[in-house]
Amino acid sequence: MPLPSLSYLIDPDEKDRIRLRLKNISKRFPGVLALDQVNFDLKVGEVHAICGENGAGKTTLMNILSGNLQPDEGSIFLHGDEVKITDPQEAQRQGIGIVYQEKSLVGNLSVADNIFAGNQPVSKWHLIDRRKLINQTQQLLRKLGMHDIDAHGRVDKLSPGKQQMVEIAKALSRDPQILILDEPTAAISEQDTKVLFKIVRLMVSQGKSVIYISHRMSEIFEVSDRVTVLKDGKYQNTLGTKDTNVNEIIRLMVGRDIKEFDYQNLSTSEVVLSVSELEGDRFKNISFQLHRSEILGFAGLVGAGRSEIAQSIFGVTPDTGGQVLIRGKKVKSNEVANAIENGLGYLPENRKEQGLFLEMSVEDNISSVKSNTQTRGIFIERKGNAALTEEFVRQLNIKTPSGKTKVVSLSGGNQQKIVLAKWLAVNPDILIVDEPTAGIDVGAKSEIYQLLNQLTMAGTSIIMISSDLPELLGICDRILVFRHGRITADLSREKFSEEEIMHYSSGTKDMYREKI
Amino acid sequence: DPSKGAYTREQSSEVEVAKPVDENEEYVMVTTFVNFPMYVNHDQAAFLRWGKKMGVKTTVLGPTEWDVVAQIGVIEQVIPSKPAGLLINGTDPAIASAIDKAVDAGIPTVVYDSEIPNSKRHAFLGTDWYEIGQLQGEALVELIHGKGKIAYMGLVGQTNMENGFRGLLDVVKKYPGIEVLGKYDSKGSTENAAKITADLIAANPDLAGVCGFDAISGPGIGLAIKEAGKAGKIKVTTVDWEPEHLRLVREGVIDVLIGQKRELFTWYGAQFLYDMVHKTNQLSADDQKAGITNVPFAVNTGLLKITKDNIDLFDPSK
Amino acid sequence: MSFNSNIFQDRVVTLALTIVVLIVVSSIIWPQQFFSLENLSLVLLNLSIDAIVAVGMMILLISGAFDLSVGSVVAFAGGFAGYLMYYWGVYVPVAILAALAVSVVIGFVNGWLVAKVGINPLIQTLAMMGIVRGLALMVSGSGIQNLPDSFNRLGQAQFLGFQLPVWYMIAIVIIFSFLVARTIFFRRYYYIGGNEKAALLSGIQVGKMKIYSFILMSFLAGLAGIILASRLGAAMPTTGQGLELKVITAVILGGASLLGGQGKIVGALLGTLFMGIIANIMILARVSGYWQQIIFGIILIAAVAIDLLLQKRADRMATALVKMKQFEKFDT
Amino acid sequence: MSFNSNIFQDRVVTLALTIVVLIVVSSIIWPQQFFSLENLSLVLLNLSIDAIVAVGMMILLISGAFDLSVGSVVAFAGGFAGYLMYYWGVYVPVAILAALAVSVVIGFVNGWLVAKVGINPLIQTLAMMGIVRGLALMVSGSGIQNLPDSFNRLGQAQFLGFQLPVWYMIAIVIIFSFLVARTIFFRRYYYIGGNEKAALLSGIQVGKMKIYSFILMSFLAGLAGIILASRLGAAMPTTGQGLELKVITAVILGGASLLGGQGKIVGALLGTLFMGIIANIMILARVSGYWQQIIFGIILIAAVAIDLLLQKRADRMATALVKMKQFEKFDT
Ligand SMILES: Nc1ncnc2c1ncn2[C@@H]1O[C@H](COP(=O)(O)OP(=O)(O)OP(=O)(O)O)[C@@H](O)[C@H]1O
Ligand SMILES: Nc1ncnc2c1ncn2[C@@H]1O[C@H](COP(=O)(O)OP(=O)(O)OP(=O)(O)O)[C@@H](O)[C@H]1O
Ligand SMILES: [Mg+2]
Ligand SMILES: [Mg+2]
Repeated sequence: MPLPSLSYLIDPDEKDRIRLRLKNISKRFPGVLALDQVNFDLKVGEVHAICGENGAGKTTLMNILSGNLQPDEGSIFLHGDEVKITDPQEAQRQGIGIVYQEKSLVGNLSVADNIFAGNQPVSKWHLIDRRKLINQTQQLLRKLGMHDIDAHGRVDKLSPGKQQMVEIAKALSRDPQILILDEPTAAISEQDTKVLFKIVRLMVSQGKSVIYISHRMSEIFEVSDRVTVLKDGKYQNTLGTKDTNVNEIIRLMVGRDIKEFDYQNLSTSEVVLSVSELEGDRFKNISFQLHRSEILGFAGLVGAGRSEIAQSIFGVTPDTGGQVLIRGKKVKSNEVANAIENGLGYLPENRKEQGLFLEMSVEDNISSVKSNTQTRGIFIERKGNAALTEEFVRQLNIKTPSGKTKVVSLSGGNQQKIVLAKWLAVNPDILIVDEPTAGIDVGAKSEIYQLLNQLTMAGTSIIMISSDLPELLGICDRILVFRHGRITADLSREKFSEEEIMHYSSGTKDMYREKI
Repeated sequence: DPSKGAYTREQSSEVEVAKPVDENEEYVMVTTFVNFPMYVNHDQAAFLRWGKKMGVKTTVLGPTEWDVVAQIGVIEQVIPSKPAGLLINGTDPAIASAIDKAVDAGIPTVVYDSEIPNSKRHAFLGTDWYEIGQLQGEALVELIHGKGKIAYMGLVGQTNMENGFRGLLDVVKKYPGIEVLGKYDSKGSTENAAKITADLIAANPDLAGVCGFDAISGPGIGLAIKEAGKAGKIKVTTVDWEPEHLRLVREGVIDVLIGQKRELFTWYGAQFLYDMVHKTNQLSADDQKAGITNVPFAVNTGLLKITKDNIDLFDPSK
Repeated sequence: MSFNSNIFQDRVVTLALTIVVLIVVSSIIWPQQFFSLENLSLVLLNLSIDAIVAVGMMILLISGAFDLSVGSVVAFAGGFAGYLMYYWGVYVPVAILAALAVSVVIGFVNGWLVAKVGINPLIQTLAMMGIVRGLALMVSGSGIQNLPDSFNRLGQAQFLGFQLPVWYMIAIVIIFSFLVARTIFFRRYYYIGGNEKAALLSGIQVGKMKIYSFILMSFLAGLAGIILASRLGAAMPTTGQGLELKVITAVILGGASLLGGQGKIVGALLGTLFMGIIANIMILARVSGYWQQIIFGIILIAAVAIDLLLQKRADRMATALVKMKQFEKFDT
Repeated sequence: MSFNSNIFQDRVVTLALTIVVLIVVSSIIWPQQFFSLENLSLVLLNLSIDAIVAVGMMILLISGAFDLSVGSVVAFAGGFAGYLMYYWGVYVPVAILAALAVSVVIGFVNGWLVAKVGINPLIQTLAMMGIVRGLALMVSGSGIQNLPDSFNRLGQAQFLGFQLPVWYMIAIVIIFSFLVARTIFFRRYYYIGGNEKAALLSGIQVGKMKIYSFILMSFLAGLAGIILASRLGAAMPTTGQGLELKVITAVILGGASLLGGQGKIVGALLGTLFMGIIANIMILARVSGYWQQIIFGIILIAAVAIDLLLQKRADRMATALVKMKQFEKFDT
């Protein structure tokens, strides 16, 4: 695979040529008109961002471009010629590469096999050349700054963040002319985001084009040249990034201004959760306390072990040492049901694998924890569940045709809202949320912060694991920083800043060690 | 009672008028494992031939697997269509209640192959499986001169086979020189029978004889013995005389076949039904009221024994 | 509001429709024979055993598992009850309870080894199929006849024109339809089958629930075996052979998936009913011999293909409807 | 670097180990009977048909599907070739090719209906099982004897102490082990079985690939049927009954999963070998009657349970090792 080299830069005239044009694209699903006469064009050598609320139709548009869906109406032009993108293979042939919003990896295959799925380098007898395969994989991973990913390793042994990087490597392995990134940073850390942007700029400098979808406004303003906004499947406008600002875009997306979240410290001195000397396969010496009504942040780089610690507290993985006390009471390890009974809740980071029942309805999903753990009766409370669903659909602004709709047909952000709702519904005493806002739009995000704040007002304590540092800074009372399975800092609100946290998470500072 | 005989003779002139042949008159055979080649080529072939000769309708029904419960279901579902007569393969004593339903519905019902002792069936034609076992046992004892290791296989748990197994063991246990290695389940599969035999040979290089009780195990036993190069050294007796069995006898792999006269089961079974329907031999003013069946109550069609010496008479193919 | 008019997406509906079409056509072809209470009662009687087992299998398949040992359990439970009554003279209800208890133990062993030790359900239940078949042969030899009359009446007596097993089947289908649709306990199997990991993280005790489902399966198979023995008035060690595949097929026809998370109890009944009606039609049509297997296979494929077509058509109609509605919206 | 020393996580390794243990123990208990070339050759001969079919089933299971019609195809292919040779006097190679061609057509129909129409593989292949069994009975009636000598030699001749079917099996296992490990084409089945959606998104033509796998399956089953017929010197319509379940079990024992995405070709061989050896041992141990099924089942469960235990132990060791390494890292 030819690696792009810096020596080749496109000449400025090329830059205004239209590479791709979508004209009047419409797409319907049972119950929704996902795209309604959408227009879009992509120039040579530009990064074109697409914004819109959850369910606005961004992913659907990309699925049409990558051959997964056929539009009901409208046409696609590549370099001025109308094309039909009949299937993903055709998209690949046309030089369109995509990093999907949803995981598209095969868990039990190796990283190398995934990156070169069906496209492995071969020797002269057309046999797979394992050595070349591994070499090329390592090369690619190095370019992505992922030195620590083992090309032989199984993908399902990687944390979601690393899996996302593998997805990006996979899309790049085919050297696409048009690269589509559908919320690539929802699960990865700041540092990986920087690497990704470096690659995006490199590609653009070589005359390739990138479509970039994200709910993080800062990223859009950092990397894109133009922004197109969708709302309820309808095209709103396309603006030059330099000529606009965050508020204008949000107004186009949501139709109103978003009210800022204002922080309140509600934390009390009562200890509700006390973890001491917790030890597991990939972490050691974990001790901390959580107070009533506190929002405690877990910061750290991908693979720092935060999710695993949370799961260990929740009783998913057997801990190999240490103890967890909830309100002074020791909880049985390795028993989720017991943890929930003790008032614990855990919102997992990987919604499709650990959070959702995709083929079940919105209602069944939202009521799943509540009806299985809190309901004392024998029978399903249909009315109660319907009311509960209605309440959360309204509160979190979940876009769904009805409460009976299968979750699989909802947009990524709306699915995430459902995982959140399922835990909010039980109103746990201690709630651990792992990347709770992954893929959620700006409007809904501030709603969620508001909700979490309301919970703490009612006495709930929250542990928030997030790779979105500004988010942690905005909402937490206190932040623990993790690195390689250890706590490296315990920072109160007065002491934390983006810089401090970066130091502690990258290992240039450590509160608990003398020498670094 | 001699007067009964006289009565019959008197009535004999009226026989033809009793019930004329109606081409819609239907005789239904219900078996299980309906496509099993031995059933198709003997039982069903003879039955269909009989139907053609008599100018009546003949139908063969039954599940395609060995499934006695399904056979019962078919019998029950055929009853409402009121066939002229039912010819039922006596696969298991448990079909008795279904047979009784047919009899209670007034349908002449004949059982063939194995007796269903507790049923109200009008007549039975078939063989005694215990005797099949005995005959195999006697043949084998003679072949191995009353000593050596033997094994036997068939469909374990099936009533007729279990009777056969008993017959064999009752003969063999009189010879202290014979060691019975065990009973094996062929599972109705040639390959399985071959595998068991191959394993038996490997485990017991001095294996003296093998008996097979289902039609399918014969070819399997034969295959394994041939492949082990032990043809003639290990004595084999099996039931049935399908082309494959006959060939193996010719090749000297199988020594003795104990055959049933299956054609007779169904030909005469059908004829019994016909004679009941048409009152061919009336024994009283009203046989049904008198509780009499005007056909033989039970017929043993007897067995046949095929060896290398008489094979040419049974296998015209060469 | 919800978009519920797309009922054709429900396998239960399309299958029920297919069955209705079959019944109407058959009633026209064989007006007397097919559409009589007697025939109906016989068809139902002959599928009652399968349907009772299918109810348990449906629940297992909803949870994403299956059980190949059911046929053997049918044979064993009947044989064991028969053995107790015939050889030991045990009182009928006691013999029945004992046979059910042993069935439950078999289910527990299956469930425990699958859920706690992690043995593949196919291998576990296949091995159990052999073990229990062996036990069935052990207790009932070549079959036990002459069971007590009071026992036989349980399967042979009539009530409102139907033999009792039909009523048992109806009762079990209704009870479990209700329980599965309405209780939290049974609802959990949908969660487990839908996403086992997520179910665990939602506080469902997946291991225990799996054990319960295998126990229920064996219990129902044992019950079916006892009913069958009393219907036949005999315990037969060869019964139930191949039942597992027949029942799994019926249940999948009725809307379950080997992947789990899908299905309704009434689908289990409809699946067996469909297969039972086809068998009945083949008897009425006097289809025999080789053609029986060939035609049965073709009908099965055709029925499923038509079903899929209906679903696709319905899908398209639904989309078209949305389109209309949306345009209405624009016009106002 | 990767942590590859944890070979116990590979079912192929643990199964091979279990087989070695079985062989060693049996050789000690029955020194003369068990460990002879003659015995080995017979054991292999008797599992050759199963193993050839298992290779195809392994590929299907890797892709997440399976095929119940294989037993019928075995019977039909032999019967059809026999029919052509015996009744029409067709030249041997032509008859063989014709039978293989028809097998391929059967596979295509299965694959097409599963992949393109969307019929559930269980229902489709079960229906096909019946259809093809009917066809097999049709062409070969009560079996076709006296096949040409040149045909029979193909299955009966010896080479280096083994009958030819053993060599065919070895060749097929080696060829497909190699192809599946090294070609892009076969590698795709791992993607499809691992995550069908992801495979589709990666540009793999899942539908076509599925059709090919069913075709290959039927081709291998047809080949097995022809080999069996020539070994028997006769085409018998009842061969291959129950083969499907036996083969699927062997393949799952050998490391495949009904969920797909897992397995190696050599696992198919080891699975059949394992089942073959257990059957052999039971005969050596003079296990008879119903005890055979009971003990076979218990051994099967025990073997898998031990295997799982081995894996867990290995897992724990591996984690401990990783941990040591990690903490070393911290300490520096
Ligand atoms: N396969 C499908 N079936 C039915 N409806 C669908 C399907 N895919 C998407 N939709 C609907 O189409 C609309 C647009 O979804 P899409 O995934 O494109 O949103 P999005 O803009 O990517 O949102 P997000 O930011 O949450 O990812 C949503 O209302 C969604 O429910
Ligand atoms: N080597 C591994 N083997 C198996 N699972 C792993 C491995 N590394 C990580 N995981 C899994 O990935 C998930 C997240 O990993 P971890 O806790 O290490 O990361 P994190 O700090 O939460 O970072 P992030 O989720 O942002 O990537 C956990 O569920 C963990 O079990
Ligand atoms: Mg999206
Ligand atoms: Mg994490």
